[in-house]
Amino acid sequence: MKIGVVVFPGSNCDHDCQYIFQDVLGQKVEMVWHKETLRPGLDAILLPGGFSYGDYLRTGAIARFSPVMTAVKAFANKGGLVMGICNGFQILLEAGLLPGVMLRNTSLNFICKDVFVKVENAATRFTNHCESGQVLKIPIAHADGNYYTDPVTLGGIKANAQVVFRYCTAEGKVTPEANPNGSLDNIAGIMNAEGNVLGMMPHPERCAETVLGNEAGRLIFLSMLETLHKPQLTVV
Amino acid sequence: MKVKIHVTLKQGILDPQGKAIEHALDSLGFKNTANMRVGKYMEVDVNEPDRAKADAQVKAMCEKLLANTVIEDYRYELQ
Amino acid sequence: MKVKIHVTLKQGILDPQGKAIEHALDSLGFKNTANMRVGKYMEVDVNEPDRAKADAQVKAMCEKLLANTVIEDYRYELQ
Amino acid sequence: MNASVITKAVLEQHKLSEEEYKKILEILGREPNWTELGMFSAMWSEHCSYKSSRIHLKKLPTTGPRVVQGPGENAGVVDIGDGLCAVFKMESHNHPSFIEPYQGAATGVGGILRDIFTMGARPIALLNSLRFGGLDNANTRHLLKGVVSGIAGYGNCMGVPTVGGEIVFNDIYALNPLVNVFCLGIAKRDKIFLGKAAGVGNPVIYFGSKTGRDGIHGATMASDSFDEEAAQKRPTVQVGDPFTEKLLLEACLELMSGDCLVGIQDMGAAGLTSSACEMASREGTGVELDLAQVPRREPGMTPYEVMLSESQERMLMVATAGREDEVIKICRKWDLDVAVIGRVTDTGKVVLTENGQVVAEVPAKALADEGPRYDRPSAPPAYQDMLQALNYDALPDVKDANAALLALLDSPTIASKRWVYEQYDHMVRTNTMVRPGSDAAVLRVKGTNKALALSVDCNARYCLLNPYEGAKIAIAECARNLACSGAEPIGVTDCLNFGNPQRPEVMWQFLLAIEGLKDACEAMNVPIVSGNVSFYNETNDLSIYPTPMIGMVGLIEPADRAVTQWFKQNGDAIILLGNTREDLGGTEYLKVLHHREQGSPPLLNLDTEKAVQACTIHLIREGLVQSAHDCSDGGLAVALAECCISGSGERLGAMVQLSLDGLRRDALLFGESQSRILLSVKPHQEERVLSLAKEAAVPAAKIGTVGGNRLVVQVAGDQRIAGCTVDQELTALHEQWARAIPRALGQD
Ligand SMILES: Nc1ncnc2c1ncn2[C@@H]1O[C@H](COP(=O)(O)OP(=O)(O)O)[C@@H](O)[C@H]1O
Ligand SMILES: [Mg+2]
Repeated sequence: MKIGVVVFPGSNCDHDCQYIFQDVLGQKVEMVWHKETLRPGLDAILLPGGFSYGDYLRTGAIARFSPVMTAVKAFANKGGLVMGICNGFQILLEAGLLPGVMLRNTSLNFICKDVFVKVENAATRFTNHCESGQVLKIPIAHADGNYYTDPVTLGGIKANAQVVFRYCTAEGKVTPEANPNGSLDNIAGIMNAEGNVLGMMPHPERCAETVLGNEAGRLIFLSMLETLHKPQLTVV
Repeated sequence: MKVKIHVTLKQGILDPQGKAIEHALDSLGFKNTANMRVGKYMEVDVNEPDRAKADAQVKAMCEKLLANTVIEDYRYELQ
Repeated sequence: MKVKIHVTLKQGILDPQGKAIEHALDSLGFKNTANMRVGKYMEVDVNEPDRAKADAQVKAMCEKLLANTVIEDYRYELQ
Repeated sequence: MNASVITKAVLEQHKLSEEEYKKILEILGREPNWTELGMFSAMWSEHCSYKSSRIHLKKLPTTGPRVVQGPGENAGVVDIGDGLCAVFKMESHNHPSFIEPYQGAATGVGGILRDIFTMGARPIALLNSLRFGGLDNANTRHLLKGVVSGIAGYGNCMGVPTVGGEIVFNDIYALNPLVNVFCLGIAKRDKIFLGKAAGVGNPVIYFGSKTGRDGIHGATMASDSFDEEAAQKRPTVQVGDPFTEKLLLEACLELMSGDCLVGIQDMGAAGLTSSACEMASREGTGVELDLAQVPRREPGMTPYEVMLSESQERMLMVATAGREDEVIKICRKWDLDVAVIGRVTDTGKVVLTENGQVVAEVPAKALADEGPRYDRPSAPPAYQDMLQALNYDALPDVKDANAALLALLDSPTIASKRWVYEQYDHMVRTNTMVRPGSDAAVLRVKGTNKALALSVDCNARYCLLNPYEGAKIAIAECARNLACSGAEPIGVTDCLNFGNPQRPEVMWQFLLAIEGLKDACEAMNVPIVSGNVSFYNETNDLSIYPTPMIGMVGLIEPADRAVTQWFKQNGDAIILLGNTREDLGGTEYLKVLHHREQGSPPLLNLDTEKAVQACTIHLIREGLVQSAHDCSDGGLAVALAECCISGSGERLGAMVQLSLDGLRRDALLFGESQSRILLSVKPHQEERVLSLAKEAAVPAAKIGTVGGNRLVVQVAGDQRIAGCTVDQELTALHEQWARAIPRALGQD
């Protein structure tokens, strides 16, 4: 399996994503510089977290014009697996590959901590290793994770089971107290209607190893690999 | 030519920053303020002698990059 | 009364945001833009019928909270 | 050249004494021009030349088998095996943070990051030490919020986790807060880069941001036409651009992965002047620079302004001649400004030209190394005896231990710092094994079986009361924090924050602190490999407490042996290593409950300290320890409470029995005797642990058991029944401790 990790100027979780797929899950990883295009042979594309273009103007607003994004869109439109984590999610929103926008956290502060998210849809290409309703502890680290969209779009993505993760309590209750950033409907992650593009604010790559004390994030990467149907999957 | 651009949140869209500032004003004793909305203000030089062309260009800049028209409105003045 | 407030960076102060946006505009093909500076624009209702008092209040709000006068200038209009 | 107007006033504005000016005349054999004067002024400033401290810093132990690079370069370098090195340093940004807390703190982080990646290391961790006034003061709240968001704004954007730090609140810092930032990076042992202008004829290349009129100090009249408008154009506040710095970091590391780079240095204090002079001076070469080639943000800048600008995110490098295009290509890839601005010469001089005219010509060594050195007079302050005289008999013993404990947990100095570190990305780069909130942060080193533990510490009140003991304790406490995670200390960096060195009492504090650092480092066998001195921390003639901040790095192997400070399991035995004495002088308890900052600080026996730490590390490596936490601010009772409530998971209570043994109750519960560590161990290993401690001649006793949802501390041998024991629900303790800072900020 070969995963492309896009490097925007200001990306800073690119190495973390590379490490997980390459060193932890034993896959091939290709780092893709944003001024280049995608080379053939990639099985999935990851847009990593960070501060592309310093998050200046709006998060993701400038990165979406990076040359590589044309190829990423084409890849997605052909049904390729695309995942955006944190800033990657914000870029997918600005690029129109996912619906909605990110507003500033209601506290206005950057927040870095473990949160709980509930797997609302376990029948996706990104969550097939999870149980429906399963509660995952995953860290967040962002200043703009306050998801917003208009009521019609919201109705659509809910009806279509596109809400993949919602912030919840440790017991799995979706409450306002469990919402760290003011996100609409406690949304932590959504996918597109076709189910091949996922954006999520929490960082699964930060919790996929025993040495870091939490392996919940591994479920998401294993789901992706499973989707890509390659029998030679080796987990080291 | 100098161009002044205002980008503001559309009505009805939550403005976390405005809300926080309003709250801060309140605790500073400015109790009589309401409906604080925070937007962006940009000034930029556009080197285009033809006014109509400049107008079209600035509009394009706003639509494409400077504003996210899902949640934001923009207006501008050429000088 | 509605008050409109502009907060801008003082002359000579680096504006990283403006720089990045200018660069982005450039790579989008808007090659003729320069000196992009980004500031804040706020609208707020101040419930104070006396204009002079309102003026003094808004000034105090800017000095105390809305502008960082070490690096920013502000101006406002009452309506 | 316009050199005839160097008056007394001009020298004063440039902070040069007449003596110093005479020396300049001698060196040059003529009058300096404006630009040259400005360059001398900057390089001979206290900040750059260490003129009041240099002769004393020499006493510090700086060598050891692991030391690859000691003081003198941008950062210290220590070998950690596996072909890797830890590169680290600490710096202050106190004054800028007081003027503009957000940008001051942000650019402080930017500066220390550059010091680290200049050496060829990828930064993997930041820590910070902060000092503010009391939170009842509105301006202090403003400063705290600004500084924390500035550190967050810069570090988060860079993708370097801020994994720890410390904060103390004391009114003495109200008008002179301290912002010290520490950074650690990892480099390959054979790929360390130094700031050297080697190879005559090699190009000198500028890259990074453009040069603006930021932070030009001293002489506002440097341009002959000084007026209001000119002053307006010169912002003294530098604005940080972390995005550009991130590009600079990646560009540097890419440049360094090849072989075209000869030497490199960031432009920090004194900007282009210091990087050019220092690079030439270190190598004994000269440089010739054409200022017209320097990328500029604004038109009309004078040579003086270009040379003294402190615009951020800039670097100077010397590359191999003929490889310029490669260098330029990499810089452009990362969207950075880049220009060849000169070349290396063999003249020993820094020669600046603009449009063919020489605008300055000075010997590099004279500027960089031959600045003035002072052995300033020192004398104890008149009030020192009064400070140390504490009449214990006049202090009533604690009446309500519960209330006293709650009051201490509510003190922002002791309270949870979650409000702060939640704003810092402390997990990016996925190395953080122990996050902020335990005694030391622990990071695994990828590709090895090792982990590094990091801590910053200084109890400045102890240093005020006894600068020698206080400095010793700073080293001991920092090492103790590392030991509690299972790490052996391998290197120290310091940031010595003091008042005005021209005051004998400040110099007295400084000299004693240096002695303390020296003795403690020698005893603990750990070298100081980098550091920084920040003098003139005084406002309205009031000096801060002497604050010799210590940053220490420790090594854990194997990585998975690292432990944290909170209790893990019901039924575990609680063991206290070390002895408790009547150490109430200078304690947080005295300050909070009795409003006194007085007495002698706790006595530290370095041999005992070493034994306790070595024992703890040994027990942890043997896998016998579930949790380890040292007793510091607030003493045993606070340490026990923290063991119960500081974890992020389920909170575990404890039942503890202590005996007075002739001590005061408050000394037993809240005294700050040194060299004490609280362990929790599995019940079946209790005996083994106690006997290993005995073998190591370390005092050890089981004092209680983990369990329940209360902290109960009973004091045997106390005649009084009620009020002298601690008995609290954990939720109450946690509420008090966890919400104290938000409460003080009005954000609860
Ligand atoms: N207190 C100290 N202890 C040990 N070394 C010090 C101390 N203060 C300064 N140094 C060393 O002196 C050199 C100059 O320090 P500094 O001027 O802070 O560096 P920079 O020029 O990068 O800001 C550095 O190598 C630093 O490590
Ligand atoms: Mg340096």
